[in-house]
Amino acid sequence: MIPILSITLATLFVGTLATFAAGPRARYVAAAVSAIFLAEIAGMFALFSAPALGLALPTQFAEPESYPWIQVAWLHVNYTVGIDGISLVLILLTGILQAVTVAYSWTEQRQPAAWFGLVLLTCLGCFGVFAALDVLLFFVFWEVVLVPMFFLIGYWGGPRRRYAALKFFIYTHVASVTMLVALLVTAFYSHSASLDFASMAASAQTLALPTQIILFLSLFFGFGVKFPIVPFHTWLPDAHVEAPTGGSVLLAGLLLKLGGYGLIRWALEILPTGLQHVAPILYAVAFASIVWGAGVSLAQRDLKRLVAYSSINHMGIVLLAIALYSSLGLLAAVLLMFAHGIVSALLFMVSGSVHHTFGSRDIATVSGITPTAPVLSTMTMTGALASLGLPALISFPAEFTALLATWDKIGFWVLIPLGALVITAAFYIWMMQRLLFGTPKSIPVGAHDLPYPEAFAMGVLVVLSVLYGILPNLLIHFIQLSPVAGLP
Amino acid sequence: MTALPWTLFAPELFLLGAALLVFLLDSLGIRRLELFGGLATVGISIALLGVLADLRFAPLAGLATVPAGNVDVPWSPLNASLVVVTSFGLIFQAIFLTSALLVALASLSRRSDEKGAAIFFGLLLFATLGMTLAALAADLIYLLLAIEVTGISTYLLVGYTRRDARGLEAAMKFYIIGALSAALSFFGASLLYAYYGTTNLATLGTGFVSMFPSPLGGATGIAFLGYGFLLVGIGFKVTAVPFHAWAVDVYDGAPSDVSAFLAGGSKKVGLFAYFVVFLVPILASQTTFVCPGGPTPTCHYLHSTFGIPLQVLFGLLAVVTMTAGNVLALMQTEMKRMLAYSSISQAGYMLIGLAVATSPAIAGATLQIFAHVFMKTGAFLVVAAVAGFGIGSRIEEWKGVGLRHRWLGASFAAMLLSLAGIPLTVGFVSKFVLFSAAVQAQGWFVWLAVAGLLNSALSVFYYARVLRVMYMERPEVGSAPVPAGAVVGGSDPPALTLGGIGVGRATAIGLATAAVFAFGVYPQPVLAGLQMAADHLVQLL
Amino acid sequence: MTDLPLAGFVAVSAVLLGIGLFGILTRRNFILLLIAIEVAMNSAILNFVVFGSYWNSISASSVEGQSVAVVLIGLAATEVAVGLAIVLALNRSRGSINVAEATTLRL
Amino acid sequence: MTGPLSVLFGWAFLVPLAPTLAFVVIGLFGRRMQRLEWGGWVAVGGALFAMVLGVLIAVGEMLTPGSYTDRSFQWFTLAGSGTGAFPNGFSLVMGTLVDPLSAVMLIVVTVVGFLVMLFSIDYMHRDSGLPRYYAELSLFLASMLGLVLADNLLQFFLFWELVGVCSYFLIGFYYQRPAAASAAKEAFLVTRIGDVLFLLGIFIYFQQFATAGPALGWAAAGFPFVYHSAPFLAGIPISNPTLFTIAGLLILGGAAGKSAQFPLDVWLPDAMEGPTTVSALIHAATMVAAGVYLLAITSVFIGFSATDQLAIVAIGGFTTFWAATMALVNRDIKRVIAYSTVSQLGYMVLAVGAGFTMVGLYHLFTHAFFKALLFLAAGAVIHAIETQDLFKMGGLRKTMRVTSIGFLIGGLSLAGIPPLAGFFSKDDVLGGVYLAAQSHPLYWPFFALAFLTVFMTAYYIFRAWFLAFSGDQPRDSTLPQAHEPPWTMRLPILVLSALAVVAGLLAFVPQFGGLFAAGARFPPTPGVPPSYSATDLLLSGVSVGLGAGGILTAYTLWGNGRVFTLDARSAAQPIRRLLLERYYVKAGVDWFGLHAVYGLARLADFFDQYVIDGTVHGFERLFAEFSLRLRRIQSGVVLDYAAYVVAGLAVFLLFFFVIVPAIPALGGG
Amino acid sequence: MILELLAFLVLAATATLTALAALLVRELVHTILWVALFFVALSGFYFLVSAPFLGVLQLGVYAGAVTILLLFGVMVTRKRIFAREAATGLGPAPIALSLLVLVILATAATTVPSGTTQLSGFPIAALSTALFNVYGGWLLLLGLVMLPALAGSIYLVREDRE
Repeated sequence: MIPILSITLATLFVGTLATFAAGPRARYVAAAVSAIFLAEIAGMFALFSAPALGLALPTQFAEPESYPWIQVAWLHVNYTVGIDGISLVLILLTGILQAVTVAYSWTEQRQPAAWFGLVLLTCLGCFGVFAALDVLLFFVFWEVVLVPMFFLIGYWGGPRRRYAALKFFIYTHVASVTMLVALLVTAFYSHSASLDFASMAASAQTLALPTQIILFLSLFFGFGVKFPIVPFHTWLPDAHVEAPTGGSVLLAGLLLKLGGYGLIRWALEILPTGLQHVAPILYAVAFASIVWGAGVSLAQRDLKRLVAYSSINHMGIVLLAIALYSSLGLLAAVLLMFAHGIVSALLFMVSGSVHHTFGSRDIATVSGITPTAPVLSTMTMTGALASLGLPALISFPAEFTALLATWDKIGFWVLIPLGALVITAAFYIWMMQRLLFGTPKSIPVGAHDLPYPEAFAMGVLVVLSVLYGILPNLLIHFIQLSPVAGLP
Repeated sequence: MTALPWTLFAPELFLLGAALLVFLLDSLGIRRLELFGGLATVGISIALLGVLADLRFAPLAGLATVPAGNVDVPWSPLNASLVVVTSFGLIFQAIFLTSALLVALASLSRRSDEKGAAIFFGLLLFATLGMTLAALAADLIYLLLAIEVTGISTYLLVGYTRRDARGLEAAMKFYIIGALSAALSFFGASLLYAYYGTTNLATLGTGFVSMFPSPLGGATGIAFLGYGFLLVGIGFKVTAVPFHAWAVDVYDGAPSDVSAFLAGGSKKVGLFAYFVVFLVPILASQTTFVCPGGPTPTCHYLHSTFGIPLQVLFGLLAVVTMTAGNVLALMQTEMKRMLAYSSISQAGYMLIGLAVATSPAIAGATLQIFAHVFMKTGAFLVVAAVAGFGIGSRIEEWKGVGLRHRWLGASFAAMLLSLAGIPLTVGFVSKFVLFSAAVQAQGWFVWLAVAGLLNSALSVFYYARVLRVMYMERPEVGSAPVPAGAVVGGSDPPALTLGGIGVGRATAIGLATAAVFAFGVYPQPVLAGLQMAADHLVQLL
Repeated sequence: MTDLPLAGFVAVSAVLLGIGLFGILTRRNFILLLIAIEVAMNSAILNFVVFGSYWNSISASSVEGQSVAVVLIGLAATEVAVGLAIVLALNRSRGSINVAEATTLRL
Repeated sequence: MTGPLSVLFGWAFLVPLAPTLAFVVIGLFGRRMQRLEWGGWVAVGGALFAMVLGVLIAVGEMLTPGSYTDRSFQWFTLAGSGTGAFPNGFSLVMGTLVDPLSAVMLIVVTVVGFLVMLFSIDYMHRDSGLPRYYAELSLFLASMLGLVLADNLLQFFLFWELVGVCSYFLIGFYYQRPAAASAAKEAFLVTRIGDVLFLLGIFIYFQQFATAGPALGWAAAGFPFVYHSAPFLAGIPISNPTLFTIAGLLILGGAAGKSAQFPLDVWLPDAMEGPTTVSALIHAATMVAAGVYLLAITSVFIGFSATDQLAIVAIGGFTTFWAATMALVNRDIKRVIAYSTVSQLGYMVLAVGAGFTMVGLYHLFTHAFFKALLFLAAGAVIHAIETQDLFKMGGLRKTMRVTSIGFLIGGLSLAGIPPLAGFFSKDDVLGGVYLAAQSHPLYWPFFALAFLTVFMTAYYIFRAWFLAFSGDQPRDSTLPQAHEPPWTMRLPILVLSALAVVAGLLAFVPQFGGLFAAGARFPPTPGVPPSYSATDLLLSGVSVGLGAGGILTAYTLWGNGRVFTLDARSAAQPIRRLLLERYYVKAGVDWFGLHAVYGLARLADFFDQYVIDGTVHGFERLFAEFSLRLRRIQSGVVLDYAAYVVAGLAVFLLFFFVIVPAIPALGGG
Repeated sequence: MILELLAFLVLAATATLTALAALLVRELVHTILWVALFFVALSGFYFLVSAPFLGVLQLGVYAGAVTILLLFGVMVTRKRIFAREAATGLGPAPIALSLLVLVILATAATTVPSGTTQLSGFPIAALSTALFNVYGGWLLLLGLVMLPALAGSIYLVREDRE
């Protein structure tokens, strides 16, 4: 048995340190680390696909690696890592986004070593979150993500970066803390043998129903802020708008997924009864997020802010899909998270490129950029269309499945997310009309189309969104190697 | 009454020897900072090694075999033994000595022309000695006196700069509140003595089988009063709110190295005192003792009624302390005062251990204390180091410090993140264990964990704000003098050189930073030791 | 051998402590503060002595209370000495021993 | 069943694949090809291949009547967990299905597609961004063919969306014109509303069939039910008829969006901002007909519900009339034709709703040719004189003879003059509705509206013809000299003219007519054209008379260069204004979009920033204020500090002496 | 019996009043006199409860040494008592607080049995044996308190040469 997860973690860790130390050549190190990471992910897929390993078990984790970490009489914490289909897909997303972020910011001039190091550290944290199967380990990685992102926003960000970085840090930290309390209560009240996932999941079923409900709601708040759910979402637009492009990409592409993943792994799987009893609350919150995210997006003039609010909308659908507690819903949720990771990353890159090519992201004043920057324009259109759920692009299978699952479970309530789809289309289409089309206005002298690194990064994402849009089975096959298959 | 082997006191003797040697050399007219500092460092190091050796080679699980008296007649009010060596106490000794060692190391880098080097290191050694002795206490008076040794030494230590009005003001405040607290403590001790007829810690507060009728009969009020006074008197040392107010001014006014010692070291002795004084009544209320053959005039069991009220009180004290500390720190503009408030709130977290009073919670609180040594001592040492570059204590003066001096900045960032409880630092692990223990105890203690965690989230605000200033803002032109030899040019602010810090200080800061990370990643050995000590303590009491 | 009302002594020490606290809270002259602290300290010593005698009358071997008193008298004296040293230093540095005026360190 | 050409059925996927390849090639190498003007020819080549293969397949289908052939592969599958709604999981497939319906559509789409592509070569040669044009047009063609050949509703929806987005891009081809960009947006969003309804309809069907799946012996639930399940339908117990009704209405919503039926018709006239070729292909012949096609393929379910049928009849009938009225007064040649398209689509919907699915499709078939012809002819005019305003034209008959004849044939066909194509199909529609109304009295008003529209149709199209082509010379003398278009443009006009003449008659060819007679697939609603009974002949006569009357009226008012102006004080003036303003629907939609929706969004944004985030800030300020106030206790006066200590002491003592005794839990009480 | 009680009452009154007077009189030198008297009164208590050694110690250390120390402090600082004393920012709160503590203490004192109790002293030899034997640790610590206090105080009050 190859401890591939630990190896990956180690290479990422060493790679991050090396990047920090590499000085001006950091980008090459970062690129190498990304390449190795992708190779290791390929290895994971290979191991996962190998039938000899008998890994097609629905609720078990492939190759859990476990070593004692903190062991005292009353507290058993292990270093336990393992992945199932859900984690695997999200790890793939991590690898992809790490690589494209490095590529996109290839020409970063300000403190490049720190920049690439922090980017890698963020991805390391995300990988850890997706791989960890122990409460403490999970929480450690969960918080580790926060710090580099704080610095990424705060140092490289926009004019209000300091405010946004602080807000992001504190807001999400408060949520994390709530989540940690809930997990600890779950573990200790159910007399779990250790803080390992398996042990927690087994023992949590013994808790009294009211306890389960309260705990689930606490966990939901904890993970929900990361989602983010309305009304705990206002950290997101500020963080996104002020973050540098690479930061936004990771923030939207990966950090929001942490919330979804956490909710699935550490709330849904541990307290399924709790979930089922509070599902209406979750639906309500999800509907609110969906409608609110779409509606507020419509009013935005700042491209980045628009994309940020649209994330709230999309993650609302993810939440809805998770809350359905059905096999189809969970599948849709994971697929949608992956899709949103790719598409929002693309759109944030677009915002970034629009910003530094045209000096502004205000879609009401920058207008008609297509003749100046046709490639950028194409990327924008692909991103927007993918995001509004156009078939043959990556979001469609996901959104379709999510809505189907919603219909299947709660009937005509599906009209709410369906109606929001129209609004989603409206704000993207309107954005395209104002930004890309129309008479060119306030186009600065010397504005040019995408430079190669940016075009490459976006191109990769476009190709991926087409590829997975046409062949979603590439993901679905793996996602089903998880608890997805075990739900009704 | 049993005589203890002198070898057990070897660490203390080394400290005393070093202190006396310092004063002796001083009076002989030899005034070399390196010499005094070296003596102090060596003395503390040897003491620390001795303590560690005791911990390692003496039976960790059951050290208290030495004072046989304690074991033979546990309920005797006339037990005369003053000293007991427990693994819990030894751990605290190690904690105190570590803080002292870091401060001594850092102080080696003080300007060598500075006056009063002898008095500084001498008093430092005495203060440390007092703390280590306190950690041996089996007797309330002994404990309070040992604390007084530390107290008197630190009052003078704060004011040792002598010409510095701020330092003297701090010393004055420290002294007045300290003397008041001492008076209250001793008054409380006198009431407990009145009630129990003994000052032995293992007996005080227990539902004891008295061979003699207490003059106060069932009037537990007097004993309650005694505990109330002791809570206040020791609370001063702990910097529990509302007995904290002096601390901020003193940490601010004192030289940073002294603040480091006060925050990192000397307040812990108060916590130790809290543990050994109050755990007895709390734990006693959880156990049932029945006189053989039922209550008789010569054997009547007074069930301890102090336990739950004390736990509630400690819980409230913990919540008030951590919240007030954090809220007060939110808008602070002075670095040292901010650290002082943070220190207060950290004390609040530690108090949770007392409120919960299970052996996991005690271990957790001790781990928090252990962590705090590195974080807070380290942080103040960095403040002192940065002051060496002419950058003062106002937070806004710290603009860009993190970028100008990467290593100092990284260390300080590590300390702050650790204080804020961000993972991979020892501060996180300690909070995790502590709050886990509170949750594990179930009941209303869970709310203590919730309060603690919410507070630690609140605290992120002011720690992150400092990080923001350090890393995300450029120094204003002219606000920070550029030291000679700094690299000026480009868009980056001038870098500060490592040489300006001094080897001793750099080593101390480096050690603290390394500890913050090392114990943050792998706390197992320490935690296991602490847990064993806590288990043992609980059994002992 | 004397028979005396224990409650009376307790009351006296309580009153003394009260006076001490009153002094500490209201006096601004450092020397008066020292005196007030001494008054408070002595109330504790009084308790120790009185109850030392009481417990001694119960068990002839109990000398604890008075031993404590001895030590505390020494301690209190030392504290006064240190306090006076600080008074003198403060007087020299600030030209005033009014503790309420020393408010450089605040907020 | 196998026929001479049925071996091709398995290769039907090549039909959409050819334009797809053209799209990829142009998309990747378009910029390099632009200089060599290859792009257009690649697209034409792709379309030609698609046409040849498509027509061959259609012919093959004619030769093996009633057959259907399905080739599919699994798109993605979900393993079942043994419980829940899909115990055996389900699989989603993609595939091609050749049957009479798709054969008809194949002919329409590939033929018109190819001709329009060819027409574009010269029509568009002055424009920039041609690679984009051909790429998008090829992609459109591919998607449309994918839709036509779809073997399940999911795939249908997938391509349905894709044609929508191609339409969006093509309408907005002149994206620098704000009107074009705006029209594109409008088209996308209005159809999107329909799409969303459609999607929900699909869900309902899917769920219902998944539930019934085991009864049908399906191992896994799936989407391939549209055709496959039809034979089984009789065996399915309709467990929830209301749900089926709702689903039918939702499908109608989707169709109404795509086929621009009232009230989702507002986008189609505005879509004329796109190039005329696009209007001809997408907004006349193919994509807008997809809604009708959708109704046709789902009519098998819709037929279960009389409510649905009535709704469809009502929508179709009313739209027919509604759109025609607006065409009466318009000055823009393309918009007149566009309104006519909406109106004619209404006829088709009407027919499908009345139960005559194949009649609707028949009208779709003929309409595609004569409407494309009208558009291309209009395009040739616009190309020549660079205006779309009818009132500036005139006398073009002399300079553009082929064009004028083409337009005339198209117009006659549209007006329903025998023996042109339009006559037969429209007649069948009217006859069918008449027949259906016998048993459904509620259909009568809509029949009446549709009948009345025949007159209006003839009037407005000939008003356009007379304005453009009759007279001596253009009314606006500044216009460039008109000329006959080059062969690439003439050829499609000629071919389409021929088709507009013969398409109706083709139905009398047995093999071809068999396509439309293959209604055996739809047991509840036989789609056979009505027989020509006496009533029918009377109906036909009246209808032709109405058409002729319309033409005559038009000649009287507009013939020979005459211009009819309405008296400014005439009572009809407000009506004219109402029609010109499109019943103020457009203004209403714009108001709704800008003020209601956007206004709400702005309000929500305000709320988001100042109330939700304001609360967050409030907390921040609260803490800050609290901190600043609390900080005052740190007065610097040591006596205060001592007072705190004593106060703390007092509190503790009070706790021990007052609170503890009072509370039993603390040991008191 | 009565005599002892009477002595107790007199001493109690003296101790209380002198303590108050010491804190309240305006002239610092007078304060020192009242303090001395206070210490004497306390030592009287110690004699009364049969702790003569402590009485003597009290006289020596407090009435003697500490008083002189205080006097010295007063002379060095040469400051009169400030015109208005009780005027910290907290107003009358301190007085109320100390009264409150006093009341609570007095309440607690009432729970002590009000009858007379036998209080007995013991030979000084026993005390010294205990002090240097059993409680040697305390004395040791006292020494450790005094040592840094001595060194530090001397350092603090010493003038800088230059």
